[in-house]
Amino acid sequence: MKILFFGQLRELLNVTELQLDATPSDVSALLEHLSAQNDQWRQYLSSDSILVAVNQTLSDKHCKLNEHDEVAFFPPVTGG
Amino acid sequence: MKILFFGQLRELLNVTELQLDATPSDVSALLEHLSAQNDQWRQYLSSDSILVAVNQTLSDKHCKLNEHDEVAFFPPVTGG
Amino acid sequence: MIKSELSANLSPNDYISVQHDDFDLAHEYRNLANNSQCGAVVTFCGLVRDMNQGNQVVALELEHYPGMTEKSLMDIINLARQRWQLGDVRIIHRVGKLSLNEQIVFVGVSSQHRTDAFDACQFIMDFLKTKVPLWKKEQSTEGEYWVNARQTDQQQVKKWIS
Amino acid sequence: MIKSELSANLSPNDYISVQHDDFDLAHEYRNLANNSQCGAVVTFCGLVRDMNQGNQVVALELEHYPGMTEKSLMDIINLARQRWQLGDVRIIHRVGKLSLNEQIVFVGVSSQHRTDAFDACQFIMDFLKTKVPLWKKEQSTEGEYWVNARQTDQQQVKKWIS
Repeated sequence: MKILFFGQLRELLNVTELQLDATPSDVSALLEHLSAQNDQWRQYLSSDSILVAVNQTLSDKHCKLNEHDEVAFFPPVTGG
Repeated sequence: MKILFFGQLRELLNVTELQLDATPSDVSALLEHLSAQNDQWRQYLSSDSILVAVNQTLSDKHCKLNEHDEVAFFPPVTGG
Repeated sequence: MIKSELSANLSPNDYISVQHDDFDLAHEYRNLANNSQCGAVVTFCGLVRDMNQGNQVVALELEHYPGMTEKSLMDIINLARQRWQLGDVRIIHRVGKLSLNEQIVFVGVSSQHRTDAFDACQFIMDFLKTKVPLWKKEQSTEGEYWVNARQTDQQQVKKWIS
Repeated sequence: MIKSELSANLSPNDYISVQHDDFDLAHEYRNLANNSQCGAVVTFCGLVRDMNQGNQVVALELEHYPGMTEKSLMDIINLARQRWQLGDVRIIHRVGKLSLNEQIVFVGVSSQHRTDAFDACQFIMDFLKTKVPLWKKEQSTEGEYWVNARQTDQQQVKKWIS
């Protein structure tokens, strides 16, 4: 499973992309898995405003995940 | 008093501009004065959709008139 | 008196032109985008299209009321400036004979915020369509006729007034 | 599956580009005005402005999510085409480093009727502002910071959904 981070979240975590061998059942489980790394990750990933895209489509915490999914986390968008 | 006609009304009456020596008290009186010319004028000038501008400002039949006013009659506008 | 009230609310960069000649969108846009306080530029261009009210249009002729046309456009900019925070406003309307696909009208608005620019540009077009003394005569394959005013344009204006 | 449904609703002349290079409004407009059935062309240009959220902006850097950005823009055109009768739609969004007064984004819509073109152009910008994975980092005289999403942009989108 490929995990991507963008914008300020990418900077805070200091990670652009990571490959996960595990396959959490849904986005919530993935967030819990990532947050277990350390307290900073838990803090940054617990923000209510963080958005998630599964396979490049905006999604939510209940979205089921599969082995080859691409999951991205990012702050609210500010283009335009 | 200068009277102007535009668009289809100008074509129907076959008049672009006329100078009136009389000074009707308001637009209604002016319309009655012009309509008295002949039945065709009465017919064309009686249309509900005709607009009037007094001194280049959209106005209505109750607008008072003065000697040196410029009054224009025309159909609904269709620019843009 | 009315005149000075009006011009008080026009920006020195506002531009109104009623002209026979064609206009250049790029030139108009450059003037609007020139304002470093404005993050948004909205433009509208109206073109002679091939079908209108069921007829195959070949060309059209635009008649106007010289003087009042310009004054009405100024009044509309004035109204728009009372409602929205605008940078510059530019309006060009062509008159005379126009062929298929030719440009008829340009309205451009710059503003700090996009919603103001969008709303003001649409407002100006809605008022232009119903309040400015311009009349179209179309030449179609079915002959020559004066274009009828559309009820939907009247309704469009009422949305801003209510 | 989703892809084919989407492209089914895109016109062959629709154009989406996410690019570092600047764009030329005149070129985009020529493509939109090319359609003789369309009497109306509405364009929006977003520019880097000097003040934002109280800071004096010098430059900004735009980050995006390659692939998803383009897909999101296609989705938005698709949504717009379900609501309005549109001719062509063109969207360009720049990424990378941009200086003061540079162009950021272009949205252009042609249509038979002006209200469709205005509404669709504004709809696309409102959705772009809240749904497309792009992030601005501004360099101001006060330092470098990520731009905060604005509540008003969320409200703007809700107006289309309700």
